[in-house]
Amino acid sequence: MTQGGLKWRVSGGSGDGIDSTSQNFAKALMRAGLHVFTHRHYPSRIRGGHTYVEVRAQSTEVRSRGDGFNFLLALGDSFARNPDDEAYYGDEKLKPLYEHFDDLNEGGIIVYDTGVISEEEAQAVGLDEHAEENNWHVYPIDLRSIAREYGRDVMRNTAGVGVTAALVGIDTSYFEELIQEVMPGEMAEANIKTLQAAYEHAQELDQGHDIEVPEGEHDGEQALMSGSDAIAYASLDAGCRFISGYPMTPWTSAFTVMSQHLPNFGGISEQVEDEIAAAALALGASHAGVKSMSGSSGGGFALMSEPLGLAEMTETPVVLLEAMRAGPSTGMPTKSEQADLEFVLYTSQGDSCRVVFAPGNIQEAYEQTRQAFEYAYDYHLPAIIVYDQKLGGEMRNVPVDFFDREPDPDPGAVLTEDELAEAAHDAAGKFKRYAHDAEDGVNPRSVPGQKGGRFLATGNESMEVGHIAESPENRVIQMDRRMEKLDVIRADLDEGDSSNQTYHGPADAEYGILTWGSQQDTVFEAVDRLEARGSDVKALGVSDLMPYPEDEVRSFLESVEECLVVEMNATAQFRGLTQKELGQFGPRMTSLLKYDGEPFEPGEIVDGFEATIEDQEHPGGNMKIVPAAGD
Amino acid sequence: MTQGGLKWRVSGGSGDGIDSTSQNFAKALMRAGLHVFTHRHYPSRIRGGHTYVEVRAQSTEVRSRGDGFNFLLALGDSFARNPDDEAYYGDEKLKPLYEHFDDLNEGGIIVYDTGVISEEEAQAVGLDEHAEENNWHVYPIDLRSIAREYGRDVMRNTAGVGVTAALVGIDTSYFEELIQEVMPGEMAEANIKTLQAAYEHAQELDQGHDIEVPEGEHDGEQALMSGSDAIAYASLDAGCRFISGYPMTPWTSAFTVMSQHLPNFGGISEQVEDEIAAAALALGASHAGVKSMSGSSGGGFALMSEPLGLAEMTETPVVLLEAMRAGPSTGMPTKSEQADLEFVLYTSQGDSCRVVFAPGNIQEAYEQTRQAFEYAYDYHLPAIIVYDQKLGGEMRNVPVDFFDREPDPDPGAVLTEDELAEAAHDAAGKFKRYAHDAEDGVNPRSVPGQKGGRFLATGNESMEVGHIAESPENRVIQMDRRMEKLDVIRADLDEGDSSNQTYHGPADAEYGILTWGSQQDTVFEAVDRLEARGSDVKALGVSDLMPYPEDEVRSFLESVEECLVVEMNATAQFRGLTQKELGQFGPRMTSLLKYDGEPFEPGEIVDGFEATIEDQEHPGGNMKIVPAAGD
Amino acid sequence: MTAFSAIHEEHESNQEEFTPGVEPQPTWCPGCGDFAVLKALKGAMPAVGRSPEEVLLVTGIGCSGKLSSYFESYGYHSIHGRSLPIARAAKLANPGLEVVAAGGDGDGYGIGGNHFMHTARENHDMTYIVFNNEIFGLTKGQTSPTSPKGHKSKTQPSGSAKDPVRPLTLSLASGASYVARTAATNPRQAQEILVEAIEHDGFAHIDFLTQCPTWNKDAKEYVPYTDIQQSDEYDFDVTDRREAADMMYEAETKLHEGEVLTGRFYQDSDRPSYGQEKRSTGEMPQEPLAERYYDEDVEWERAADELIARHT
Amino acid sequence: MTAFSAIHEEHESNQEEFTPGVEPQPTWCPGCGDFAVLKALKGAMPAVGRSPEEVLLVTGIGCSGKLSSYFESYGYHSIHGRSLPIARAAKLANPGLEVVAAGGDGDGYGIGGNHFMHTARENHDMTYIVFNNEIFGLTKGQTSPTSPKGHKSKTQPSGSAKDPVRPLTLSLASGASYVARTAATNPRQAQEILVEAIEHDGFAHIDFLTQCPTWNKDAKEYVPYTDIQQSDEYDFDVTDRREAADMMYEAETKLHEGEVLTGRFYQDSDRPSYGQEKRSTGEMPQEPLAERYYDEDVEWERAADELIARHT
Ligand SMILES: Cc1ncc(C[n+]2csc(CCOP(=O)(O)OP(=O)(O)O)c2C)c(N)n1
Ligand SMILES: Cc1ncc(C[n+]2csc(CCOP(=O)(O)OP(=O)(O)O)c2C)c(N)n1
Ligand code: SF4
Ligand code: SF4
Ligand SMILES: [Mg+2]
Ligand SMILES: [Mg+2]
Repeated sequence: MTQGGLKWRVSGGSGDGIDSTSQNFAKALMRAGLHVFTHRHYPSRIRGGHTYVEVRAQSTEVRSRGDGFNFLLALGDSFARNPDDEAYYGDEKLKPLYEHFDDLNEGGIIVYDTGVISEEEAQAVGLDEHAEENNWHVYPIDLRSIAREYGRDVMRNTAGVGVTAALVGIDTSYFEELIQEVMPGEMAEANIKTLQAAYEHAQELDQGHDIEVPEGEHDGEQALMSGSDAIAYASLDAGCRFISGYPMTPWTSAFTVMSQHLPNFGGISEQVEDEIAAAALALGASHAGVKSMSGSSGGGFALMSEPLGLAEMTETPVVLLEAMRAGPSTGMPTKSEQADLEFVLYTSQGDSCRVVFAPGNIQEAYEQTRQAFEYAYDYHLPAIIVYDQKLGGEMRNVPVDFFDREPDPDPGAVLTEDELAEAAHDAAGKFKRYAHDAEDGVNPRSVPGQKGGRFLATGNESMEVGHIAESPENRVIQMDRRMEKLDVIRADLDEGDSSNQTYHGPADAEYGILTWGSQQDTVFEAVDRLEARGSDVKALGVSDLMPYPEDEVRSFLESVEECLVVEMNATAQFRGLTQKELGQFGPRMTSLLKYDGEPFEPGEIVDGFEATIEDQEHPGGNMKIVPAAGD
Repeated sequence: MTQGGLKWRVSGGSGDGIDSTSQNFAKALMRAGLHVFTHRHYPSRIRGGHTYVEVRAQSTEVRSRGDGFNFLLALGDSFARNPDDEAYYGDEKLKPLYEHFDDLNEGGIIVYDTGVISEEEAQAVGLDEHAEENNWHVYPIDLRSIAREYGRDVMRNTAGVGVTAALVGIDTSYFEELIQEVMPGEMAEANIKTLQAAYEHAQELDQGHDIEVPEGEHDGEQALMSGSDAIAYASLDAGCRFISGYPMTPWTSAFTVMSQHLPNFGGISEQVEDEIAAAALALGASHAGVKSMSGSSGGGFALMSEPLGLAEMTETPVVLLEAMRAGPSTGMPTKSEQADLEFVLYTSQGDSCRVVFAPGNIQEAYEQTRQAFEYAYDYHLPAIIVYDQKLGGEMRNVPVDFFDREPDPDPGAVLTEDELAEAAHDAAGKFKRYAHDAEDGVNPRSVPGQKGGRFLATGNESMEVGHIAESPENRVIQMDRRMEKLDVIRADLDEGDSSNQTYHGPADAEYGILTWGSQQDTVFEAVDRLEARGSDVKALGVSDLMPYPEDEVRSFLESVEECLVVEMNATAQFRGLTQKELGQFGPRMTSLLKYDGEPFEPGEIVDGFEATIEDQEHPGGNMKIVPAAGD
Repeated sequence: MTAFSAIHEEHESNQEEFTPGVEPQPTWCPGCGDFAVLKALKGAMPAVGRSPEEVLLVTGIGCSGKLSSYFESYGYHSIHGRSLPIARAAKLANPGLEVVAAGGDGDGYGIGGNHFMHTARENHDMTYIVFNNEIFGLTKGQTSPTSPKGHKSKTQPSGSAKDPVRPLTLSLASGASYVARTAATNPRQAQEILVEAIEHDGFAHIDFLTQCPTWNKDAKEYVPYTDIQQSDEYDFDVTDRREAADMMYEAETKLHEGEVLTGRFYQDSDRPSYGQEKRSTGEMPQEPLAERYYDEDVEWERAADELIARHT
Repeated sequence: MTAFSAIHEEHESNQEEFTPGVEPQPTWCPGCGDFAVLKALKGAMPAVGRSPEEVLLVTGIGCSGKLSSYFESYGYHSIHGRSLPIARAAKLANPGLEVVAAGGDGDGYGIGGNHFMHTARENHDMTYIVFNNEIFGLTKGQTSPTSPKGHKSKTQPSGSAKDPVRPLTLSLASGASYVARTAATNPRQAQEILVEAIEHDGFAHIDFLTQCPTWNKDAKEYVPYTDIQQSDEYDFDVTDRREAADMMYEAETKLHEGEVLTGRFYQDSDRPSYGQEKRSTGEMPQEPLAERYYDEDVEWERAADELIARHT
């Protein structure tokens, strides 16, 4: 068994069923007791484009997709067209094979479907030379014929799974079980036959590789979850019953999950004319008493800037999701990036008064989404979950009992009619919704339709009952009151048992790696490897972006000699935020940046650390290093 | 003569002609050889609301409106209605008198129109006590009767000017001249008669005050300009011939000036359906070869976020104005604030690639607007002028020859058809508009309609001719190329003869004050006063916000022991930016903030400096102090 | 038991209740048509039997947007052009509320035009009042989408080169199920129309002609109006889409020629409102969603129970 | 002398010229209706005598927005819903350009609906092609503003509760001066209509029915079409606004009943385009503004000369 477990990649045309195949593959391995992690590549086209999914499986927790992969199931693109038009994009049909040569590990396995890609074609794109050079084990198999014999052509992906099972030693019973669960009888039967035939075929082969799936066992039942699922489920559990949105990759995933299930949860989903409306509807529903959310990605979120500010000023609670993708503008819409940090923190005129969390993995996505609703509704401000294509789309196994939580029907800081009767009103009976002397800056609110709760919510600066006001004295009191909420939230976050910031590695390490959001677990895997190689290093994954966890990050930076800051953007935004918030430590931080649309691999971080902190040369690849400030 | 020269405030209903009266007053004093500065208070209502304008005049350069004022001409609000409804807002009619008691200096003068405000009413709001306490000189005069006698009721403002002239010693000829220039014969005559009658009436009075207008002389002819005028004229001189916009206070001022004059300058102005369209039109016109601009304030600018990012990605040159007002959301729409700094720097998804200047005064507004066009068109990116209600609206005298400049018809980095014939194309003749190997990151562009220039501009990441591309290698090259432009611009700015950053005070001072944008000259006035009192202090007014003037600010901060950072927002955004950019000096900086809608007065900065750097107590007023980071 | 006892409570309300007791003085200019809208709305609410605390008035930004400051009820003074999406969501969240949205011609037909179109299409059960003064009032007199061609303003010094929007025609084309025009100069009709609009189950759009004496002195809304229902000259079936369309086109054209035609232009009482549609497909709960948070008997669904199984 | 010599140059262009020589393969799915739009546009441009370098094709975001990638000309692939404001300004800046804007039904009638309405109202001289496949294609099959009521999708699992937009009716109500509908299944008509639209002096709107076999298999656009100009059943005057309105309403209603009516619905050749209007009020120069920057003889006006005097 090679060190990294199985890193299986299935590639084909985007109409070739890659998605369901890989998902079932991952689920089967999960049921077999392994930890799994998937990574999906999205081409920015609908169909016929070349795509792939990776499934990494090992007996211990998987933190990232790892470096490269060690098993390629190349289905070839059976939807490819215009074979003559190779000038620009090369031969689409063969891409699922040759485009993967760069990342396949030494000693890796290739299975390709000779029913689509002939052996001659494979030679022509240099398979032999590459295989020899890298000590690959290549198995050309006519998957299509197997599929055709026992079922239909399209089942060649099932045949590929059968071959995989035989080559790396997976019990096919898990696949068979799953096939029976998801397909109607006849189709299931044909698929199972195909699977078995392919399995047997491959067993006969002369196998020279040393890649094998390890044994594993889970403590309890596992669920295969994506970040988008976790965010949506957390919203439902948080008592959210209204969502409004407009589709946009990658936010669409969470929106779709919500839309599909909200009616069954007694709630309402609205797909509307644009993102300005989407955000505005969420405010309207929230104002009327329903826990509400909206969200978007990039350009769609940009359109929410103005309503976001309205939420801050009117103190209308709302949770917004921002699913980042590579920018600026339309950028690379199906690629990962973390370049919307400053945008999300500061967009909309005036001083920001919002809560922003960037979860570091799927469990954190669930936890922090619930927190977002709590803070939004307890403190009457917008709370934003900023994540990315990577976290939203990747799937991991999570213990089922992690989700065994109480739902939260609490509407937050709201008064009942009885309480309203006792509350402060002006001389004419208007409720002092925005009273100056609020505890912790928050006045519990009334909801339209309640007796005794009349007030005016306005985007203008206002007096206690909501009337527009421009007096400097009132202004300062109201601004200070609103801003105080962030201090209180910071204190509350700092006081909790557990921090949203996640630590990894020895507390007394000499060096540090700082990161935020979705890169966290990859950094942690890198730290383990660095430690294994003798480096004295620890890491901190930051999730709280506003209010910023000043004390925690300061302590971390104070505790290390030097620190590498890892993030996926070109201008070192999180490092900048840290410098802004702390006003120092610039000279102690070096940035390792990546902005080519692909998340870091742990090996890249290892290289980056060695190249900078350990002062070796440039790590190569598409990374950029920004040296310490003030040096 | 008191130290500060004349600080004359005229107050009345916003239908009482305050605006033209004060503008003529300022112009007359300017013509008389004085330096003048106006400040206008804008109530957020159309008519009948109480408002005022201040005119400060002295023999040396005026840098700010100063502290308080020393002459009140209270016309009373002749448009005030609902005198019974005093519960909430008090008596509108009398506000032009009593609302000014707080800020009128010791020994000041009050003239009020007994034709509107009776002496009893004035007593009732406490005029006598206040006058006694503050040693004011009060002149109740029936301006309305004078006006009625020689002209019409509404000329009571002219009567007020006549009285002022008599009381502080201004030659009425300047007023008469102006009246003749701006009004038709008969009306001019009546006004002049009113003016003279009032003048004579006041000469008769028993005058006990010691406020007098000083003598002054200008080197050359002066123009009374506002920041909005300067920005608009700079745009015209920069060769801008297209503007698109949607009204919004205070951006409307510059938009209106452009709209009124563009047709006569051979250009086009478009008022469109919203700000998204406004920004998009400016991109369209610019793409088609015309130097173009748009702009807005607060919420309108928020709507431009998405097109702004499109300009960055497609490298479409454009100049945008952002005229700040107090936020968040609608906030206090007619009040000043500097809280959109981070918003303007970072709004729109992805890493920012824009130029942002915040001019420090009217001349800088002209200079930097011209620079904005140069950089936008030479480097193909959006350039933003961020200013505020204060700078846009205040008027100062500027030497006429300051404007004697060459216009700039240069369309920037553009190729002619002859040059295009020589330029790089792909195999099929498509122009490599986005070639990888551009010098300084910029490829001179072609313009639709040119032969040999076909290309695709796209908000997606793209290849050299513009086709959409997702390859990581191409991505990194294109991102690096675009971002390089900012480095080149920074170098260019640093190399110029003069810096956009403005220094004031002794280079070797022990303490520093750092500020940005419109507060600059007020800070400079404060520095002069502090020096006069023996403090060892200098100041730096920063205009370049992106790319940030790292070297200059670092040197400045290195050269002082401690530094006060003065800005008009609640979260110390510029200080944060400085900490972000420099990664240090947090412990050396203390913030003095104000966010009540009113700009700093120089005296407040003096107090703030003493309270913090010189460690005395809290300065009082609506200011907030944020201590140094890391302390 | 309801947590919102103001809703549908037996209550004799009257006009005074809708006047803020301690009020900011309206800052509208003397003679402004906006006063008439306020008055008509204050009159209409008691007529339909609603009390201040069951009304949610959502306004945009403009002189018109200040309506929510001078009308006593729950209010939401939002941002320019966005009153409709806020209002319609509040109605979905709590259908018991009487939801009224209001704003100017710039707010509603300019920057907010797309929401107008889509809210009408969806036929949300609410009332939408557009203060049509053919000008941007609050920002001091720029050309608006309803300003007539040739209209001069600071930003259009040579006169607008644009044909104005046809708000009634557009409303009908978009799908509004009640369309009327009234005028500030016609207070009785205004109040009657508001009553009908509020009672209408669906999207009711009122183009309310309001004069702006400060910035738009020449506007034709000053001239006397004709009530098309009263006049013998106009005979059409207000429930017939085609006849309504013709009547609208005529009224829009005549407005700029100096003839002000007001009244009901279209009414479709059969078309189900959006709420009804959504409840019928099961996409919306039968009970007001907002009540759920106050109802201790509700069993809150859990992702763990309903959804996790599909991931195992 | 012109700096833009491609414009109005004598030139025999042909379809191949509009096909990128080294092209990205269209990434549209097999059988997608978008191919038909591309083909029709490639056919129409030579027919109107335009060459690639005098055409500016501005597209939105969607499968449809990729049109500018596969059509050889100057192109601007902008952002979702904003092709119209970009395109119309380019036309104002250089009226010699042949400006075409294009995008999807979501792009044009959904998020971009307000620009559609206002660009039509202003009657900019340009062609606007909406790929109407009644679905959001690029984002993988959500309900669009033209999806029929009851249409099921991932975000509308119980079927859309909304009446679809009526694009033709809306176009007419807004002020478009040329309105047509064609279909991908009708290539000859499509090209003819595109030629007419391009030649029309004013805002020409084409609702182009395009099938999306990937996400909208059941859409009615698959059925055979009827050309209303060819059919004896439909007899109406395309220059008469009322008759056109009726014809549009019928076509929109029948579409979802399975009858596809295509052809010219409205044409007003007399209404001046926005450029003409603006030039006539002196708000726009007679010569193309873009030329100014390349003309050495232009005297550039200076603020110092024209404007400073009023400040002294
Ligand atoms: C996004 C945005 N753009 C512009 C403005 C500035 N603004 C406020 S009101 C208004 C237009 C007012 O006209 P209208 O909607 O007709 O209302 P009226 O004042 O005439 O009642 C504008 C442009 C704004 N508040 N927000
Ligand atoms: C502001 C914004 N919101 C959302 C998106 C995501 N998006 C891209 S295309 C599209 C809709 C596609 O539908 P349509 O316009 O009908 O075009 P089609 O793909 O069907 O041709 C959406 C929602 C975006 N790019 N920008
Ligand atoms: S400006 Fe016009 S619309 Fe606004 S309050 Fe005054 S009169 Fe009314
Ligand atoms: S998804 Fe539909 S519209 Fe998009 S390319 Fe495929 S078939 Fe065409
Ligand atoms: Mg208006
Ligand atoms: Mg579509």
